[in-house]
Amino acid sequence: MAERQSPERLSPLEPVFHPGSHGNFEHGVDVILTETRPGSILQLAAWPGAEKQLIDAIRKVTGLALPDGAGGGVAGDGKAVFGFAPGKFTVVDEAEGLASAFSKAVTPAIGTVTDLSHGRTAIRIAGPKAEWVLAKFFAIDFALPAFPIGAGRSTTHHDIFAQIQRTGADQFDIYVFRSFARSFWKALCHASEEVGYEVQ
Amino acid sequence: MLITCPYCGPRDVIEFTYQGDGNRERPQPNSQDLDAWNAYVYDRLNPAGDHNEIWQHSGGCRTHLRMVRNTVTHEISSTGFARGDHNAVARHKEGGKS
Amino acid sequence: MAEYSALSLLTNALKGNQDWKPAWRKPEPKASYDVIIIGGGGHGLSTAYYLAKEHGITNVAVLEKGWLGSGNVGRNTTAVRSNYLLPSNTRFYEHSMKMWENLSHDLNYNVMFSQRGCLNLAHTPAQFDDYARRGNAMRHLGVDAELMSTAEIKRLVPALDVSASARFPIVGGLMQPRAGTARHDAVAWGYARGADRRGVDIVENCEVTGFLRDGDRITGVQTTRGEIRGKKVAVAVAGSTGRVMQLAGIDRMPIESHVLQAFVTESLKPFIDTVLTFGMGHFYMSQSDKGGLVYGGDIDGYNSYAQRGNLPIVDEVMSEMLALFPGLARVRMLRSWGGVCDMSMDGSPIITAGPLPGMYLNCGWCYGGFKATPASGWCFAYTIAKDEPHELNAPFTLDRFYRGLVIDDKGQGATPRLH
Amino acid sequence: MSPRRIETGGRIDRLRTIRFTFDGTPYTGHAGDTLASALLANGVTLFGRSFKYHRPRGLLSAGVEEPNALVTVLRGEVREPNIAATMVEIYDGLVAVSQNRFPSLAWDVNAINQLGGKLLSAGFYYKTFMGPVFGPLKGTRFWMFCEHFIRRAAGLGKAGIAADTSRYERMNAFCDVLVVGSGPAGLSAAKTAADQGARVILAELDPRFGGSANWSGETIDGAPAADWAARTVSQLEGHDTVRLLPRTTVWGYYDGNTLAALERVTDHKEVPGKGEPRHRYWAIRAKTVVLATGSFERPLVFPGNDRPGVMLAHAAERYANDYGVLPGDRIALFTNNDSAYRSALALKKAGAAIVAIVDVRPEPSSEMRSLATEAEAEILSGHAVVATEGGKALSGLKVQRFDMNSGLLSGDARSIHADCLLMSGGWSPTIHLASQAGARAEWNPARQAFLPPKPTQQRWIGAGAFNGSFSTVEAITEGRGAGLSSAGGASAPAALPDVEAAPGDPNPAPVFEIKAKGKSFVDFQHDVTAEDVRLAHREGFVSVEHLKRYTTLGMATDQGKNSNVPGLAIMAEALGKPIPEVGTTRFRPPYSAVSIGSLAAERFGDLKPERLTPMHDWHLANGATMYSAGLWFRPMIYGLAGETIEQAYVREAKATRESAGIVDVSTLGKIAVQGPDAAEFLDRVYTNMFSTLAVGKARYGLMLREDGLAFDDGTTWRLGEQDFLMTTTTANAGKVMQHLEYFLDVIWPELKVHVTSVTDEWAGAAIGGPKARAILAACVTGTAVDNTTLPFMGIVHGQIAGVPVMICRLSFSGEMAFEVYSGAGYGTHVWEALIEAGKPFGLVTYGLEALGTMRIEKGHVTGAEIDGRTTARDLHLDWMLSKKKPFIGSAMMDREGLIAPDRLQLVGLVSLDNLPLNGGAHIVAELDETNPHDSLGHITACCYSPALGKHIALALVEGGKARHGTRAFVSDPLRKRFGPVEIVSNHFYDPDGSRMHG
Repeated sequence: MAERQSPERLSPLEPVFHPGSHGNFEHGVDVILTETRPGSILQLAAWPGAEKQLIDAIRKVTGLALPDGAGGGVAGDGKAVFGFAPGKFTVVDEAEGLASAFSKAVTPAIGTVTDLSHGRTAIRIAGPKAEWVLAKFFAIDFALPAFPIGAGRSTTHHDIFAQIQRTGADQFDIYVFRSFARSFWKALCHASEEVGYEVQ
Repeated sequence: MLITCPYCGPRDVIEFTYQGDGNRERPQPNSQDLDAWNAYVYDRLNPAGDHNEIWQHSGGCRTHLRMVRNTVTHEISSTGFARGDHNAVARHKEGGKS
Repeated sequence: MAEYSALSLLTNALKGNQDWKPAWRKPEPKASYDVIIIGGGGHGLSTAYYLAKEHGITNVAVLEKGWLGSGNVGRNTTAVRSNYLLPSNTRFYEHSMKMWENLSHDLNYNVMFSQRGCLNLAHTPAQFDDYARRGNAMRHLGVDAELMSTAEIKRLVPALDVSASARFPIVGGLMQPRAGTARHDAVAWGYARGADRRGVDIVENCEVTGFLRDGDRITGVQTTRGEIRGKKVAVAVAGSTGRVMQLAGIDRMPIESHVLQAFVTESLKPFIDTVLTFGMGHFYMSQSDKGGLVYGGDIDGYNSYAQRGNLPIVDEVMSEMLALFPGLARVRMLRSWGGVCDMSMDGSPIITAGPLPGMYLNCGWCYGGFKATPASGWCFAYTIAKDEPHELNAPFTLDRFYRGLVIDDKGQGATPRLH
Repeated sequence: MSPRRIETGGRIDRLRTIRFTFDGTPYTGHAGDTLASALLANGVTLFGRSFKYHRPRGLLSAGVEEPNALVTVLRGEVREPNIAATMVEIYDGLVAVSQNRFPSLAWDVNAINQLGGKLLSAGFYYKTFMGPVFGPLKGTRFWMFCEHFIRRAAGLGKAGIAADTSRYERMNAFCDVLVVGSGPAGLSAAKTAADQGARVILAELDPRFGGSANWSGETIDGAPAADWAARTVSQLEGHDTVRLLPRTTVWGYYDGNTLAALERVTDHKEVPGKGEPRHRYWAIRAKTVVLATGSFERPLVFPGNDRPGVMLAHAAERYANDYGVLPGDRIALFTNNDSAYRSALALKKAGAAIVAIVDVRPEPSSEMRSLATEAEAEILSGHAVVATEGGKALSGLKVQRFDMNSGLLSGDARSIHADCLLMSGGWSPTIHLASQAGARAEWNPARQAFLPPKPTQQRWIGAGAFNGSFSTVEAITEGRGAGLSSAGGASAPAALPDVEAAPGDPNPAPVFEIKAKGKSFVDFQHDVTAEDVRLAHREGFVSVEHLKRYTTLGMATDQGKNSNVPGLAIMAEALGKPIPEVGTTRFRPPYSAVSIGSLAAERFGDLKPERLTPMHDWHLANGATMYSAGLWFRPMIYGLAGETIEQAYVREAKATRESAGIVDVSTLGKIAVQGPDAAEFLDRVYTNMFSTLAVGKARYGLMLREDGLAFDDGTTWRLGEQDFLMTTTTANAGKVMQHLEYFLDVIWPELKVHVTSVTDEWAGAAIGGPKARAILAACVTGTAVDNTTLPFMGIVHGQIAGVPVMICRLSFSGEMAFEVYSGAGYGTHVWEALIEAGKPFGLVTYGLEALGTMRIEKGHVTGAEIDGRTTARDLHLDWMLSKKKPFIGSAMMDREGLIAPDRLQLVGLVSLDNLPLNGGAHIVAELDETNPHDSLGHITACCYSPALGKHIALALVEGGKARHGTRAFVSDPLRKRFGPVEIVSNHFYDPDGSRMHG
């Protein structure tokens, strides 16, 4: 068999992904739900003391400069990065192959690179009621002052572990385990019916 | 109950897993002192009052915390990373609480 | 005629109920006793009762720091069963079951033991086999157990969602028909009255603040009501074990105190006629004679001496409840409370002489203590009177952990929150 | 206009008529009515029956504390029992029915119980129903016979069986200040805090904000208090940092200033909006809480105080001023304090005749006298009500001269004709939430009430009647102070509004009970009388908790809101002690009953998420029967038409051993173990060596717990010098992950290792059988798969259908087998390519049953054997216990109890009667079907083995290894399966592994 380009990846949401307006949308939709399907999702982890070097490596490879502080992050032009644990960062890129780029930049002395491009599903919720809908699931404060743009949070809704990055004043990107993604998506749609939602 | 994770900030107890008595000392891996091993595995300090405990922020950053929590009031007087931060108790005493 | 009977009730009613005597005296503590029992809960009171009844030892004091029965005997969900996996547990709890079956007569006090059965729901074939293993283990020890099909379960509990479309469909269950419930307070009051009538002093509002020592030997206690000497001092304080043993200079034990919450709904017409447990989480429920659904789930999962829990367990218990009974969504939780459980390292109890000379220890009941009340007191009284364990409590030693002779019914190891 | 509705006044909309039914009778009411006010307006006096004596009962209150008027609300098949009519807002089509009566509310046969009054005294059931000590009814039989009828008589409403179709929801909220209660105190607290820029949540139990301001008839800054409240609310609505929650009960005060509240979102609507939850459960984390929860008026205890038509004074005031309903035309009042005079005047203004104000105090103040004059009411000071008359409605009452100090009655009884008697026994602050927060209430002799203490561990501030400050001026002042300090503000707010209110001394006379002939009720719903309290005293149940438990005082649905203090007072008198020495019960959540649906919230109907493998949809599309394993769903069999489960798995296993089979193994736990110390770390957590493992090779590993018992097993692959991929059993994936994290973070922080769950990153397909290698050769590119390139336990990288894959040659089935891992997004793609390539070779898909069958034939262990009670030796895995190094559990694994010769050990069983064996069956040496005993162990897994043509099993048996070759019996009394078996080695099939080594 001849070598060829990898086929398109299958989304775990596919059978339950129904584009269009749903729920109580007669008065307009208050949230928009999408799957962003990035090509690369990486977890980068620094050894204690090597955090600064890892942050430099991230800037070199992605051009994204991480702000200081726990859970700090930044998003822009198809790339995003945020801290989710001490010395640990999630880096996301529309394009595939980010892992190989980092495998050189992150030397064993700095830390480790773990490719989760298939293992996590990225769901975006945007709109004036995004905070309201997310507050139904997660016990964290979504208000802008408490959760600034670019910042990341690790949290959980019972069995579903989630990393959430605020990528806009009323926009959040949620990374969940692929095997749970379909259940979470269904729950998210269910919870959005009250405010009216559109799947794009 | 809210637990202040040194990395994530205050979070609901539902995000945490209790990992028990933080006063236990694990013997050296090659130790043959069976009593010490038994004590480490089975015996617990169980005070009514301030207790030095290990928790994991399993529903968050997944790091382990060492904290002092009052087992009668559930008030938490200090939290810190378990990794390389074994002075939570000492700091708490200096803090002059309890 | 018995002090309590339908007849005495009638004759007293005619006299306007003016002649009823106190259920137990309120004596001042004496300077010394043959046996001092610390803890006026179910186990302490039944120990006193059997010391007097079975061993003729009546010069006994039961010291209770608060009001009698203020601990777990008045805070549990009243289930009585002997459906254990491991023989040491099954034998002990079955002995207790047999005592329950005659307890009201024995005490001349209606403890309302109602053998409405205890049904463990299974949700996968593997779990069903697991329950079969346990049921067969019971049967090989002469204990009653039956497997039930989903259809039989639906007939017994019509409100149960047995649909195949349920997230965790019910594939069957393990039933112990002789299991059931009892009126928890009545058990404490009945034993107190029985012990009192046999000469035992029950001293309430008497908190132990220290131990009297003669070298290593325990010779009595200091209390908020003065020093009391005792030839033998027995500790039966459940959740307070850590506190009390610390007074004796023992600060490390194979015990953690955890808070367990319980709940009751507003009273309802008959809804469920058995004790039911969910197999895909931690939920159990029965209905009281007053009509309230009495239910609970897992412990909160951290050390606590506060008789109060937190919301995650509340939410978890209710979610599991509705997974079984979707019709109960509009029924309302009326009360919640917490009890402090003495969780042991293998989920099984400790009934033993020691660890200090002159001392006897009864603890480690996790949240199974109520159903053990008769056998626990009976075995503890035997151990105190004879200075050796009865064969029924011989396995429940303190040194079994070190020796690797744990009795781990759940197979969880030394992680109390998982037992 | 209905009989008792006033022409004007109240906050109902007389232009909107609403139709509803009660016990099948149609009624009308107005928008703004509760079921209670609407029925009262229609002249209904009988609302319910009491719990024990089934006495007729009317409305006692107008609020959440109502003990008598409990109804069931029906929505089609869905029932909502035990709801206070005072809390039900009517809507068109509302269907409500009364409870605990037969055949009807008016004629209830169980009312016969009243005759047995003295017999059914408190705790009577502890003294009887024990039955004979011998004969057929000995033991528990007689009691259970009686209990059967007792249970039918007891209970209030009927619970639903039909599933509730409505939706429930949780909301996580965060704020600086949570204000509980929106009376004058709460409103000014919220307003002040909001003006300081704080994030404020204001929760009000009623549909309308304002509390007493809505019905007090007072004026604030010259305008009716209700207008002031409305104005303040609209100002609050202007703040975007303020959230207003009407119909919201804050019911729980938990640790860390976490409060639980229930918002009744659609109960008052005929039809909820699309996606709208019925109830919303607010979990609120507040920096500070302002408790402005007001107070409850107390009933007085006197004979006949439970007759329909006897009501709390302020309740009648509310019905008149809030709902435009007069509870009676000729109203008498009975009081021990001043507040009843204000009520009298309000009702007079609303159009009622006030026939008398019976005051236990000898000398009411001059202000009270002038209020009475204004109300044209006669004051009977130094008097008490000693009886009431009437059946299902009040017709009159009797009063007698009363000496407050001695409690003695004197003189002749005088009859007063009245159709409504209002009582006021003083006021109890609503301190429940403060008590939940851990604070112990303090008795205030002046107020004759328990007042909240200073906060202990939690951060709250009290304001208004909650503090025992009953006047509106105090409420507004304290509310503002609370708002200011809770918001941490300093700036002095505007001047206080001035309030015009009726005068009144907040301190009642210490009178709780009038001792006269007849039943005087303390707990209305549970029929606990003053006599019952004294009986409890006689029998020694004197501590407040014993009183509660023995008499059930305060255990009704009102949770003692009406009865606690009077009950305590009566016990205190019997004991000759002051009330505080009897003690107060600590309040616990919930403040008032809360729907279980709201607590399950978003998990109602969705308890647990479904965890799906990348090939899940393919399995469904290709006839798989799915099996739920924990949260995962896995194919059990791929049955053909008409096949039984056994036929299917036998076919699948047979085909696999003859040609090849493929199974989805994506659910196996996978953990990336990375870093310079990864190998060292694995040497410590596994019983065997991994530092010696070459890159590109895999090894089977075993883990123990600290206590030396077996924990988990799996293969770990060395992908690079510092890069391992660990696999765990599906069931233990999470536990193993936490185990590793704990040791790296807490015990060995010096190790440079990172562990990450990559379970979901990889799709895994295990393909095994004699043809497996040929199938791979047909579809794999970029690498060879021959024995030298891919030896047993070797790993290669290549592509299948253009997708990068990682292939490890290892075997669970005992055949020549390979695990093919690819990115999860490509899982189905690769799976289909393998199946396509396998077609010419007769490849079959197989499920868990066949997987289990082949592992039993091989004698491999799984969770059924590694059950937390077995050791490595028990499972014959001692060959994996390295002697060269310590590992987790190594120090503990040789303790006496863990090496005892009589421990359960893993063996194989062969059915000698060729009948199937059952999981969970036990093993015995001698068969005794009637009285099974002396179990030697049990079956952990069993199947029909196509390879052996026999029914076989794995079992754990006492000293099992020594019993190989001996005969025993399965004993399965539960399923009545008994029969002979031979005990053999657990390695049934290809013990030397020649097939998998190929």
